[in-house]
Amino acid sequence: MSLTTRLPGLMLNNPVMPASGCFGFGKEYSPFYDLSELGAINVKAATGEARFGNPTPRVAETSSGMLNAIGLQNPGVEKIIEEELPFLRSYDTPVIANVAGSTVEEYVKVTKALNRSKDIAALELNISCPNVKEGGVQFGTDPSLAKEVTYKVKEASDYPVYVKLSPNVSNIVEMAKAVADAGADGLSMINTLTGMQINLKQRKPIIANKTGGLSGPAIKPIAIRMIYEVRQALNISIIGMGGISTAEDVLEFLLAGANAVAVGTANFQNPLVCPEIINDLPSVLKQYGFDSVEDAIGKGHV
Amino acid sequence: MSLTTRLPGLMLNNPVMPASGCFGFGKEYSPFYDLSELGAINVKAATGEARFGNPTPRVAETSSGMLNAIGLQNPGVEKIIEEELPFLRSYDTPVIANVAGSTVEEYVKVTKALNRSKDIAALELNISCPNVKEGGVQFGTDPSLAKEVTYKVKEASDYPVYVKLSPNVSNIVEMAKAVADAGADGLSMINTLTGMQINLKQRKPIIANKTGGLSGPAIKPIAIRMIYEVRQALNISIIGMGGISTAEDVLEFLLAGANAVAVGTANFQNPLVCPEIINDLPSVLKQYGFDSVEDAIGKGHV
Amino acid sequence: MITKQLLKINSHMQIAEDTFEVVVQSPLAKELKPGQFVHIALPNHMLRRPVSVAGIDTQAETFTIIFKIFGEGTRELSKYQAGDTLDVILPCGTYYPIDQLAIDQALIVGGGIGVPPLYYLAKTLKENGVKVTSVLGFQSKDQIFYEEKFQVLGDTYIATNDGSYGTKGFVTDIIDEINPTFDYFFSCGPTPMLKAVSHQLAGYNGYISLEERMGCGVGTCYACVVPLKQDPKQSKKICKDGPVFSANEVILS
Amino acid sequence: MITKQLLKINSHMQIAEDTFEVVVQSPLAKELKPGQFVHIALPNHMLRRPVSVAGIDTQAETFTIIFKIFGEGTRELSKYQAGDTLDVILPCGTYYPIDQLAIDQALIVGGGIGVPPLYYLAKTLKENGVKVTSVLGFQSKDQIFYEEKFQVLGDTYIATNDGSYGTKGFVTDIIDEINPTFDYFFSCGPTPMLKAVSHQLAGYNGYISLEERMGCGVGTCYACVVPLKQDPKQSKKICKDGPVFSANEVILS
Ligand SMILES: Cc1cc2nc3c(=O)[nH]c(=O)nc-3n(C[C@H](O)[C@H](O)[C@H](O)COP(=O)(O)OP(=O)(O)OC[C@H]3O[C@@H](n4cnc5c(N)ncnc54)[C@H](O)[C@@H]3O)c2cc1C
Ligand SMILES: Cc1cc2nc3c(=O)[nH]c(=O)nc-3n(C[C@H](O)[C@H](O)[C@H](O)COP(=O)(O)OP(=O)(O)OC[C@H]3O[C@@H](n4cnc5c(N)ncnc54)[C@H](O)[C@@H]3O)c2cc1C
Ligand SMILES: Cc1cc2nc3c(=O)[nH]c(=O)nc-3n(C[C@H](O)[C@H](O)[C@H](O)COP(=O)(O)O)c2cc1C
Ligand SMILES: Cc1cc2nc3c(=O)[nH]c(=O)nc-3n(C[C@H](O)[C@H](O)[C@H](O)COP(=O)(O)O)c2cc1C
Ligand code: FES
Ligand code: FES
Repeated sequence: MSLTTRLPGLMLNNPVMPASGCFGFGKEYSPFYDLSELGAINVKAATGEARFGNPTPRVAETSSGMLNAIGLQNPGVEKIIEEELPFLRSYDTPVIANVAGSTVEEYVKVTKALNRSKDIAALELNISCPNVKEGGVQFGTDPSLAKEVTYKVKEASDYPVYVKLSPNVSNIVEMAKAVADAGADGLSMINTLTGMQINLKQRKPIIANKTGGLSGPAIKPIAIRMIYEVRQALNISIIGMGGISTAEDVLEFLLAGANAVAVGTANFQNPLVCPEIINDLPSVLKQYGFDSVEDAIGKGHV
Repeated sequence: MSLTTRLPGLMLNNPVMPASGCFGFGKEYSPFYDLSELGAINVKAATGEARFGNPTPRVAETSSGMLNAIGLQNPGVEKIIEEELPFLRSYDTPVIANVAGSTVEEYVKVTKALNRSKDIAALELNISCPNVKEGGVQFGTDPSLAKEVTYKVKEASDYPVYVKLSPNVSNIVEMAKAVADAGADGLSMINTLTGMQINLKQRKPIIANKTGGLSGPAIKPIAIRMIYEVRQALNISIIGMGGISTAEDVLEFLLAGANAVAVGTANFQNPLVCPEIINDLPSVLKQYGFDSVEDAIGKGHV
Repeated sequence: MITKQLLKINSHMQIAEDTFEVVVQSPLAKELKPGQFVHIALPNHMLRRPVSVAGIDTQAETFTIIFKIFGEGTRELSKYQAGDTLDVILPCGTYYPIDQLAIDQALIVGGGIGVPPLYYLAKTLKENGVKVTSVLGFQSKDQIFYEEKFQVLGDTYIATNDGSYGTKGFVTDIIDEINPTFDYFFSCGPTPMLKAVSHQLAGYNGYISLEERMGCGVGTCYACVVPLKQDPKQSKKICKDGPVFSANEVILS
Repeated sequence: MITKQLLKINSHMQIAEDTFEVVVQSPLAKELKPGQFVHIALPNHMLRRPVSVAGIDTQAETFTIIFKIFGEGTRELSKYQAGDTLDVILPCGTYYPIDQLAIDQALIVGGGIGVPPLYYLAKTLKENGVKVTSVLGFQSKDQIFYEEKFQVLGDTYIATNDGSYGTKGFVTDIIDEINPTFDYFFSCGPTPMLKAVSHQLAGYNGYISLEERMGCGVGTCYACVVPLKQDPKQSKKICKDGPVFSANEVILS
């Protein structure tokens, strides 16, 4: 059973990769299994300079989900290129770098820096982080800003660019079209939905940043719907994510139109979730009558 | 311990009411308990003429939630006034009628009809139903349309008007402001988020309408966030809803800024959920140091 | 009157492949009529699962349900044991109106998990002196249950899709073959079967029992509607106006 | 090496109000050092719960945890029984670096659910020939556990917030009173206590163990950071670089 899936600039042995921000730069999960088993690895967001992120608490648990407001903490793109990415060289797995910023200039700066690295295979343009005051999500909710930043990043990059969309919009197709028009090679969807939990004892939001991004199985129906809608409207490669924790979930995303998938929150519950899903995938595909991963892509459309 | 809560045109014995569409017109739950125990009752949406709704299946189960695409099935506002509302007269509970439509004219027609009824205490203007092709949700995602329909309905109504907002927007505060400007007496928030589930065997969306509205505990963090944001920006009464199933949940909504709450999906799991919550509420308020319901409203803001 | 109860499971056993028979203790058991269902809550599931009543024991105050593992919820239900507690809404829905019918001979046509309510019906008919002929369809031999119990009530014919037992094919093949005489037929099973049976027996009086995904199960949410033949713009609720309908009342899809 | 295991619970018992001691079988038990924690998955909860190791038995290949019911997850954990299986990531985090320290006398300062890891630490110190003085704070008499076990290891003083046992007040009141001599102090407990203790013992060498809400528990998600005194723009991860820190390394808030 072939698990291979082809996306612009990426030829993946299987469609399953950890999602950005949920896997660091790979090191911490490397004792648990051989990272070469992964289809790809989405590493943590990089910004132009080091960012300390938001105050703690940064996470909360919700029904079938979690909130996070890490605030893009990272050592800055140069340190990431020097100190983090080389570790992943020893694995036979494409690395997708996640590009974040507050301004178009910062996005371009990060892109240019990453463009010099030989340790990555693609960029994921994160215009959807809801947890930082400046930048991030406003690029992801305004089609013209999204278009502009995509265009500029595309211009600065020799690597394929996947634009990561925010679900906090009325019209996801409009956003997808805007970035596709600007030359995006593919889409990553979805990032988290903005949410909040209030601590009854302390009478204030649990997350110090007040709001955080909702992820996990709770949001899966929203992810599936958005991917389905975009796939109906556009012919563009999609890396799907949002609440995946089983091989059946992966198949649901493939049917909705994803060409590959990313697993985020589920890694925290089960560090072995990615290899377990990859292991289960052939029998699940077979059970539902598919010959290969590529055979299933988009087949949920009627 | 006082559970009373005052909202424009509504003086409720307690803040808990069933949510529109999850309680029919009350009759079916009346064998389970005395409906007079409820703070209020939000009845099912009324449209100008009878609507058959969407094809079945109309519901699906998700992680900590459900999808529905009923499609506003109802016998039309006149029949509702004649045949459904009189049943609730015998209970000592204010009835909030839910007004839906495809056009501003239809909203106004329904409002005018309801204005003649003596069996209701307030209107809930539903501009957020994601499950009908025409009308409904586009009014709930476009501030100027929302403003217009609110203004016209307000003009036609002697009852207080609560506008039910859709969470499928980038900027909930903008929507809230638009309808507040147009004279809304209060807000109901939130309606469902648009989602989808795909049946792996049948290779198509489970819900015949393809997409459905996501409700239940899965969406609670989104509801809390939106209510909190609106409460920060505006001084307007809010009926909060989205995933409530316990008295602790009710307190969380009060802290976020809701003046009263509605319970939807949880009724399906436990038909006694509303009276059970009402019963638990005094001890939960006490446990967290509150003297009354009104004492807790908005106290989660820092 | 409809109510929600926490009920003890008296026995829980597997009776065929993926198929379980559960006996539940309830003071309301005697109020459950053939065709009615109970609506079962499962921990960590938003929606209840509707399951038909397959029999009652008035003396012991118990009722029986039979279910097959279909998805997550029924899989969870299969792990329950005697002594565990079930959260149940009951009685739900309408029943076969046999007390209002003049019946001498009844034809029972069931498929798969449509068979359980028909057992309760057939037993009640037999107790009322009605001659019962049962035609039951299953996917395969391993999935057959209650054959002997039906045989005690009258002539019983079995079809399996794969031919591993009885007639290879569908219940309609058996009906063609045996050409039974009856006043009323009663059918429950997958919609394609109900359609075929209704079509085949179009000239006869009959009742069918429908399935649909449910929200509330009590008639408030309009999840489970079925359009009416008389006027397809009108509908009835399967959970409340059904699950039992006169065979030519509703449009099957 | 860090790994995920399904482990059997050997015993599970209540030892104080809302407080439970659980002994877990694991071949890795002997690798767990004082200060380290295990990260426990709970069905139907997205996030694991971090709980400190309160002791190990090398022979029996078991480790002990002690937890108090705080919210939903610990309430669920309190319902487990001997024989049940726990899904655990272990070993997690750093440990008190006692092998690298020259200690003759140690002061142990623990509060509430900060006490369990300190018992394991105190026991190990004692085994290494260190004189141990323990000052433990609890909310009230009913919540006290392991007092006798600490007494076996050295002088032990108890404070309760409500004065229902021992000194009324805080651990810092006892430290003021007894004015202990020690080379190093080791503290674990609620952050306000850690702040007070670090302040009071500012002139001494010491190690503290921190708590924070965690996502991954293994160092990937940056949920659990604590800023460094040296440069508040720098931080360390409590799950990986901690939970044990030198007392003057981090900024408590
Ligand atoms: C009136 C009525 C009586 C029934 N009687 C029986 C019976 O006696 N024995 C038996 O084995 N089954 C019976 N069923 C079918 C049974 O309800 C489904 O098999 C069961 O709900 C599947 O749940 P699941 O969690 O295993 O499947 P999942 O697919 O995981 O369930 C997901 C959701 O879909 C719903 N769903 C899926 N299939 C059906 C279905 N066929 N009908 C209704 N809802 C469905 C579930 O209730 C749940 O809400 C009856 C259904 C109805 C409507
Ligand atoms: C390194 C470390 C060691 C610990 N050792 C112990 C121990 O030995 N014994 C013990 O009783 N407790 C210990 N705790 C605290 C314990 O983790 C929390 O009491 C527990 O997570 C609360 O979970 P809950 O589901 O009961 O609470 P809920 O409030 O329902 O939990 C909701 C979320 O908040 C998190 N959370 C809530 N309080 C805390 C907290 N104080 N620290 C970290 N996360 C929290 C939960 O893990 C969960 O993700 C330790 C914490 C850490 C970080
Ligand atoms: C703790 C945490 C940190 C995240 N950080 C990032 C990030 O740095 N960049 C990014 O594009 N997405 C980030 N995300 C979003 C995920 O990559 C993913 O889009 C989202 O969580 C939905 O997938 P899931 O439900 O499988 O977690 C983060 C998510 C979590 C939970
Ligand atoms: C089956 C169903 C039908 C609904 N019908 C309506 C409706 O007619 N009008 C309306 O304003 N909201 C309707 N809603 C939305 C609910 O009133 C409520 O806003 C939403 O479900 C969130 O609350 P919950 O999570 O408690 O269910 C419906 C929800 C469900 C689940
Ligand atoms: S399931 Fe709600 S009306 Fe039938
Ligand atoms: S909990 Fe993820 S880095 Fe510490």
